[in-house]
Amino acid sequence: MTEANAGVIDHAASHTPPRKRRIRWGAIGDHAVLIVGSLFMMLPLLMVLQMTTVPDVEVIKTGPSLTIGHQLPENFDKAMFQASGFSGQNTGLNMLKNSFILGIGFALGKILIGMMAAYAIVYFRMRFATLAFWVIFTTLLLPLEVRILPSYEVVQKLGMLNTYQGLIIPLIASATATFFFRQFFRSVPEELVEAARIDGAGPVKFFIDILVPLSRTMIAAMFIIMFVYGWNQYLWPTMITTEEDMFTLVRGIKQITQVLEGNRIPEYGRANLLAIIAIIPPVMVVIFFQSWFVKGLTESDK
Amino acid sequence: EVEITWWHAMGGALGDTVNQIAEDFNASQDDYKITPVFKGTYEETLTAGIAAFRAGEQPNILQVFDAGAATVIGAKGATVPVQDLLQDNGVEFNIEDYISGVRYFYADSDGKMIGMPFNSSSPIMYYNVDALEKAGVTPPKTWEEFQTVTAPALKEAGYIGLSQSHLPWIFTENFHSRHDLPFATNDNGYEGAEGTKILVNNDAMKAHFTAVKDWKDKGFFEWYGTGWSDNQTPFEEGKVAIWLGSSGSFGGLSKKDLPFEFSATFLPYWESVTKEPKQTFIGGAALFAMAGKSDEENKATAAFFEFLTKPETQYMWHRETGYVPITTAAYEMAKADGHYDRAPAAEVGIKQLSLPAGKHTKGYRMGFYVQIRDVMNREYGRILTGETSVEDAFNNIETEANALLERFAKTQN
Amino acid sequence: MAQVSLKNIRKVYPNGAEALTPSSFDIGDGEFVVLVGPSGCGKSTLLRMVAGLEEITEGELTINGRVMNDVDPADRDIAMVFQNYALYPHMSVRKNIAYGLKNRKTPKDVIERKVAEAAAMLNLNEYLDRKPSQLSGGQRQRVAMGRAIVRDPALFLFDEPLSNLDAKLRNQMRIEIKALQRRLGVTSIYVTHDQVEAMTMADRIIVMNAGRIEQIGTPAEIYHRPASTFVASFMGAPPMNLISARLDGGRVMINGDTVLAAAEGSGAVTLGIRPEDVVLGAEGSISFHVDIIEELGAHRLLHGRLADQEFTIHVGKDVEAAPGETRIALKSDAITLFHPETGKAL
Amino acid sequence: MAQVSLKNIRKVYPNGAEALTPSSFDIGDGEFVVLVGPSGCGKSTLLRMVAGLEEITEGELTINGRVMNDVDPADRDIAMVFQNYALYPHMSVRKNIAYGLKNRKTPKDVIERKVAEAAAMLNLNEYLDRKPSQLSGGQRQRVAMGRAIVRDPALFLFDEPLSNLDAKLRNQMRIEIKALQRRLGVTSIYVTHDQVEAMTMADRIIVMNAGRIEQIGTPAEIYHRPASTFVASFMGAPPMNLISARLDGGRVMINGDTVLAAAEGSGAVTLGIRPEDVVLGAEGSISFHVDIIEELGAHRLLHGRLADQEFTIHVGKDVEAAPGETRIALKSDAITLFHPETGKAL
Amino acid sequence: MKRAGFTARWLPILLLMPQLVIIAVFFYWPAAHAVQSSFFLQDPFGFGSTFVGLDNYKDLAGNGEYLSIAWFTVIFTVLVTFLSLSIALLLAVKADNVLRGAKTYRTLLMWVYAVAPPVAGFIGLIMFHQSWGPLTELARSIGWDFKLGVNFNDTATAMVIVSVWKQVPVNFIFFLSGLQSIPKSVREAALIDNRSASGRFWDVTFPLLAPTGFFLLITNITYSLFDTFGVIDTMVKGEPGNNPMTLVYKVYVDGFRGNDLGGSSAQSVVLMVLVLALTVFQFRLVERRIHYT
Ligand SMILES: Nc1ncnc2c1ncn2[C@@H]1O[C@H](COP(=O)(O)OP(=O)(O)OP(=O)(O)O)[C@@H](O)[C@H]1O
Ligand SMILES: Nc1ncnc2c1ncn2[C@@H]1O[C@H](COP(=O)(O)OP(=O)(O)OP(=O)(O)O)[C@@H](O)[C@H]1O
Ligand SMILES: O=P(O)(O)OC[C@H](O)CO
Ligand SMILES: [Mg+2]
Ligand SMILES: [Mg+2]
Repeated sequence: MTEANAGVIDHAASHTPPRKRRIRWGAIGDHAVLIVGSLFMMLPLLMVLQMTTVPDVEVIKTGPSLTIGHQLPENFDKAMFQASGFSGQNTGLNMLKNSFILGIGFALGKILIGMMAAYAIVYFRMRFATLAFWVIFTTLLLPLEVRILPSYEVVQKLGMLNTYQGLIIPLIASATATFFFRQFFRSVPEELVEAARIDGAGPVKFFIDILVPLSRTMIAAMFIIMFVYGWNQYLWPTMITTEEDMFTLVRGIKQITQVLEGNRIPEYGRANLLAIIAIIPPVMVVIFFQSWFVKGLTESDK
Repeated sequence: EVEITWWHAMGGALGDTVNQIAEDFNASQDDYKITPVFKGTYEETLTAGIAAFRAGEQPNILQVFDAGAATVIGAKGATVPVQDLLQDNGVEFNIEDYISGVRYFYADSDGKMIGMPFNSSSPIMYYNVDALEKAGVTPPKTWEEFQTVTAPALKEAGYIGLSQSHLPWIFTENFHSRHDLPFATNDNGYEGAEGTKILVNNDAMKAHFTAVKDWKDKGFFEWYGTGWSDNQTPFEEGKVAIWLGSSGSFGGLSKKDLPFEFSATFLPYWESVTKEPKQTFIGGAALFAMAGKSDEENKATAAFFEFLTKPETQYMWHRETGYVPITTAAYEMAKADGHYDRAPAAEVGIKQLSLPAGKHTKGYRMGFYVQIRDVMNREYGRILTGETSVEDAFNNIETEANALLERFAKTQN
Repeated sequence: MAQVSLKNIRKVYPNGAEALTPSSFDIGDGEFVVLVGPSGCGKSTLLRMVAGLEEITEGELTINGRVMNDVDPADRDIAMVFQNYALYPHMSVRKNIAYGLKNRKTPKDVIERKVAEAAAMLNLNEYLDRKPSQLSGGQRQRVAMGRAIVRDPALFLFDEPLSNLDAKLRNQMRIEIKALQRRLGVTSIYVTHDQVEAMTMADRIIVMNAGRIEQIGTPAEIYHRPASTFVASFMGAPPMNLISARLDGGRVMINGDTVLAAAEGSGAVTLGIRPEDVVLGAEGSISFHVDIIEELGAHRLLHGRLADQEFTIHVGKDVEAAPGETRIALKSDAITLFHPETGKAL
Repeated sequence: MAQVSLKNIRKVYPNGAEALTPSSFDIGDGEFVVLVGPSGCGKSTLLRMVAGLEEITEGELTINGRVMNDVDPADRDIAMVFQNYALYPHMSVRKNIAYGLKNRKTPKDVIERKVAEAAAMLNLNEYLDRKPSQLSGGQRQRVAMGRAIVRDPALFLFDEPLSNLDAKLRNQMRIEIKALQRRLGVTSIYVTHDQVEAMTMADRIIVMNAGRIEQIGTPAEIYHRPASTFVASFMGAPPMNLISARLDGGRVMINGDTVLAAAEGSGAVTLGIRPEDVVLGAEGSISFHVDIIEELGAHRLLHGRLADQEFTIHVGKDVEAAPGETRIALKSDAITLFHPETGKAL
Repeated sequence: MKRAGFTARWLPILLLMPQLVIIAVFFYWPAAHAVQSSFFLQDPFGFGSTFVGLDNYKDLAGNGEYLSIAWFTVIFTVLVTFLSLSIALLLAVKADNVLRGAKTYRTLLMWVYAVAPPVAGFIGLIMFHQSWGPLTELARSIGWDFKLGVNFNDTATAMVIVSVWKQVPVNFIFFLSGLQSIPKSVREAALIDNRSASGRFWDVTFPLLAPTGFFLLITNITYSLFDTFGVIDTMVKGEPGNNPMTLVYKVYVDGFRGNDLGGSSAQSVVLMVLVLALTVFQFRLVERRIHYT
């Protein structure tokens, strides 16, 4: 470890007329670690990006290289506008749309339902509070994967195969958002609800006027986490959508990478580009909301 | 217009051809419309079909591969036997129209055809003509020849002699048929799931894998992983001189513009095991008409099957992909068209399937066979990486496979 | 305006803790009552029961003669100022102040007028569009006040509204709140544990201790005639000196020196005297040892020992004093005697 | 023990804000220096530079003659008490106190002994195994003190250590800290914005304002001879009254009334007088209107207006007073005159 | 529960309804179904089934392969959790130190958060490609003949690296927020008390990150157990063979690929019980955890 305040001192040093300029090895070390870390994270993505610019034939021979080719527009066209299936409906564009519907629908649904439940648990005196608590929070860490077959049958029985509801709602059936909101609500000062009650606000008014606006950063953080989670779903959409116009990007990519196993020149360019396209919207969400995100997380821990 | 769907596992160039067939069918008449959907690997397609069937959302046609035959045929009521389907809808059906190798693999124990053979393949030996020339050898007919003549020469010439793409299919199932060895009790499982035991733990198999491991150690053979293309790629790259793959890969290989000339011939056999090598099992998959559909739709399915078995369709499919033509008529058409004069290797698959049949070459029928293949793959991987001995591996395969067969038998009540 | 009356009000929390033993008192119209007492003595509990935020276990609460036990807080016509203000952090000052009115469906123009009046009164005009986070502590405090006064409630409740402020601001706000309450004439209950606030603001003070009411009285009564040693030591900074003495034959003696000539009874007794009621001078009858002198500008505190017990004297800044032995006298009319065990005034 | 010397120390923050203009002063061995000034005037900045937590932009800091500008905080032999205690929340009280010693490789038994001593001195014995979160504010404060004193440092630094406490505890801690420093004789720098603390604890007070040092002096000097109206109004509660006056022919006049007879110069002038230096009585030469009377037990404050300017008078509790017109006199030897524009004492 | 909670009777029930209904329908119902199936052997198509009691569980307990997959899962989980937490912590500490460029680093380090596990696996296949994968070449350059899909350990290594790569950003973000919420003055106090930077880190910063760390520990364990599914599925290219796999992947392999519903249901139930224990553990600790303020 280097000095915890190296950055502070380093920063101030730039304004000091050099008395004895001390080389801040600590700060240099910090930057070195961060640069290596950033490379570790970013290089693979950059390589994938590079591979979308060169012809597939070249990729299968050499893999990623330093050449930047001219294949990008063509690959983009293929990825976005050409369907890989017979129906002609699973174009990148259409999959992008489905991914957005899944990501946003899931995030919003989860936030809404989670907030309501957490509100009931934290702010009401209830007879079956403990029971409700455990019924809900037992589901906290259990992902869909371990009960996916019976879930599929339930969705089918409800006639929700190949529908957005069928895609989204079963994924909502866990308590992560509820858990986060519960933690957050518990940290909201007690006096606010009291002040609001004296100000004549009932439970609904308090929720809408006070609690929801107060949870803004938390909602933003949740939105990011849930959007990314929903967007990145793979197994469930693969099961539940059998019609090509319902495919999401991640599921579509899997289908294209599977083709790599097939009998012709693997479509690396298209697959890689779709992979990049699949990354961009969630990254945008993360970067756009990042300050709120970090704030939401920090504050929720108070 | 009646719409029907068809779930298949044909990716890449194969998928394009499937789509072509569908388009042709849709264009050929106005009463029916078929939509093919690519569902992933053979295993995934089968699972998707089963799950959908349980949900009542099954497609009209499901492509099921050889290893899934027991599952789908065992579930009476899941499918409409194609023979019935065709006959009920007034399509003429004569099993003798089909080439001998494909007739009974997807039939029940009475010989009624349940699944419609569609993409029938056979494991064949592809070779790099340039490499063999360079090494001054001809394609080996027997494994003895391979290990004493071909491989050392190829190694000398800077090649790895051999790779293959599906250990259970090529080095196990077809090993049994080629050498006419019993693969399972109960007539290779055809007589019913109850009491069927796998017979893979035999001396010929063990000797074979002992040899393969030995080849690998000597640099005559290489194994690049369980994935199909893992082992195909080095052949395409010219590193490996001989590759055992599916006749269905022929189309893809031809389209790839490889930097060397390639050809194909029969799968080698051990002279020490048999002097009279037999035909191989058909590989690939068949199309099943799923039950629970309206008569109208079944009619459409029958019409499609009829279209599919037309010599023209079969020949086109055969030409584009390398899968064998399933009817004699189509085979004749290909011959007449001079297809084999242009590409002699394209005929290898069908010729191999037309070799003399033996007592045990009709096919095999084992439940939970996908898992049994997984067990084989796992144990073979361990043999080849030196993690286990051939003896232990086969003991394991036998035990686990038999346990699975027993479990499967219990599901069939 | 309201009269508030508590009859044998008792509070037991669900966990069984008795936060308030049955207590009764009445508050007159427009009166400013201050609840004081150490931390945990039940002040907030009592206040919150009046507000309706806490269930009343036993007893009867009436406001203007109407029994309120089961009435919703929103319907009690009260306004409350919280210790940490409890401003709505996401609303502007204007919205914070208006929120209670809005919920009562007050017409828009009335709300606007009232908010403007309150803002003018509290000097908040320039801040109306800021968020609470952009205000200093004193300004937040004033917003909290504003929120309460726009409502024209019958009753103001304050729960330690100044305890988060620094000393200077606290002094200033104290004066402002009191002036405001005078002006509006609203009955008020004010909780604090700061005796200066209690002394300066209250019409009457209620001193609480461990869930009981120790004394109710005007600030002067509480200060000069504490009902118990608890009250004596709790009120005043520095607090009243409490010294063990003996009552013997009508005289109160400390260490053999007579400090008071006319008193009844006999035996051990606790003598209480405020630091400012001690006279320093050679003619004093008692000897006192000065340890530390605290210079407070306007006056000084001499901390030391009298008959081996801690003792503090308050002297003017002109009085000469130095550490060491000296003599003092106690103003006899300022002496209070307490029972040595129960601590009750005799 | 240490002598601390600052020579033209200046601080510019990276964002360009000059938090401290070049300032110099020396602190003697064992001296207790208090830094006071309003929020944001640079007190913490100065202290943190001495501690080594903030880089010194210009100038030289020496401790016992050794230049310290680039020495690591841990090597300066200082101990610091932070405003918010900065206790290690995950360590027990014992570990908190011992942590600094442990890192200096003090033998185990010595650590134990020192912790025990400090705990005894600070009345923390029963709490040694608690976590800070289980302590009340005053107890936490004492732990922070304990952490500092066990170290036997050459220099104590205190950054508003009492500002989070309530008034009562603050009074008590004030006395304890001062007594402790006396006992240990450690040189100390103490930051506060509370003038009572400054007055009672300091050997010398440094009054700062907006990054500058306004005055350095003993509490009495600062209180009685403020160098500027800023100091005059900042120190003392209530602060010195500041009234516009005229200086004319050797007389200082307010509204035509002569308040001081002997002064040089002429023209507008600001007159400063402390509330306790005003005498109330019919014989007074100036008329004064009392608005509010604050009853503080030991004394009273009369707030009102003199020549239409705010004015406060401090009177004993026995002095009769009522709102309304009255007359006052200013003690002439207690009057300070300031330049009406620069605010500097004349 | 808040001290002054509302007392309305129907509203809370109404508020809870959507969550409860969804959970009941899409969680408890399927979960109960899984439990039930685990006592049967069922024909894949649903035509026949035999009640076999606890046989499915007994088969698991006696199955050496299953146990070694369980063992691998443990090792995999420990490695992924440990590595992704420690790398993220290191980066967060460094990012918290530097002032210049902090935001750039933060942004760069966040990107991969948005990568879906199967896509991460796909990128892993590229990086570890047998003939030209950059990481394969790197390994070869140090004399390690890396063989993805052939050598069990190499494949496991690649899976761990990809899973860690995918998970570091989330941990990084949480750790950074955790660090930023440690009071500055506490760190400064340590600066005066301890001259060793590493000493300060381990004595003060690290323990204060414990609540964040604990939360992340649980999240990472569940990530390693379940969310790496996509990574593994992609990296084994649909062929389990002799490749490493985790328990949840085994559920998939047996239930999906192999259509052994009874057996895979029993495995699901085992996993559910495991995770349930983890949930209870989390609540007991989180609820009891010291609030450091
Ligand atoms: N919700 C509760 N459940 C159980 N006991 C409680 C509850 N709230 C308060 N108490 C207890 O009731 C007693 C009185 O608490 P109360 O809050 O009224 O004290 P207070 O006089 O306002 O103190 P402070 O000056 O610290 O605010 C205390 O002993 C407290 O621990
Ligand atoms: N890190 C910083 N960067 C820029 N400006 C700063 C920084 N820290 C403090 N300042 C500014 O320097 C000035 C002096 O701040 P300092 O903290 O020393 O005030 P202070 O006298 O301690 O005030 P307080 O009584 O409120 O603690 C203020 O104007 C403040 O805004
Ligand atoms: O690649 P295919 O289609 O020839 O099939 C090979 C095997 O039969 C699959 O089980
Ligand atoms: Mg209270
Ligand atoms: Mg400060």
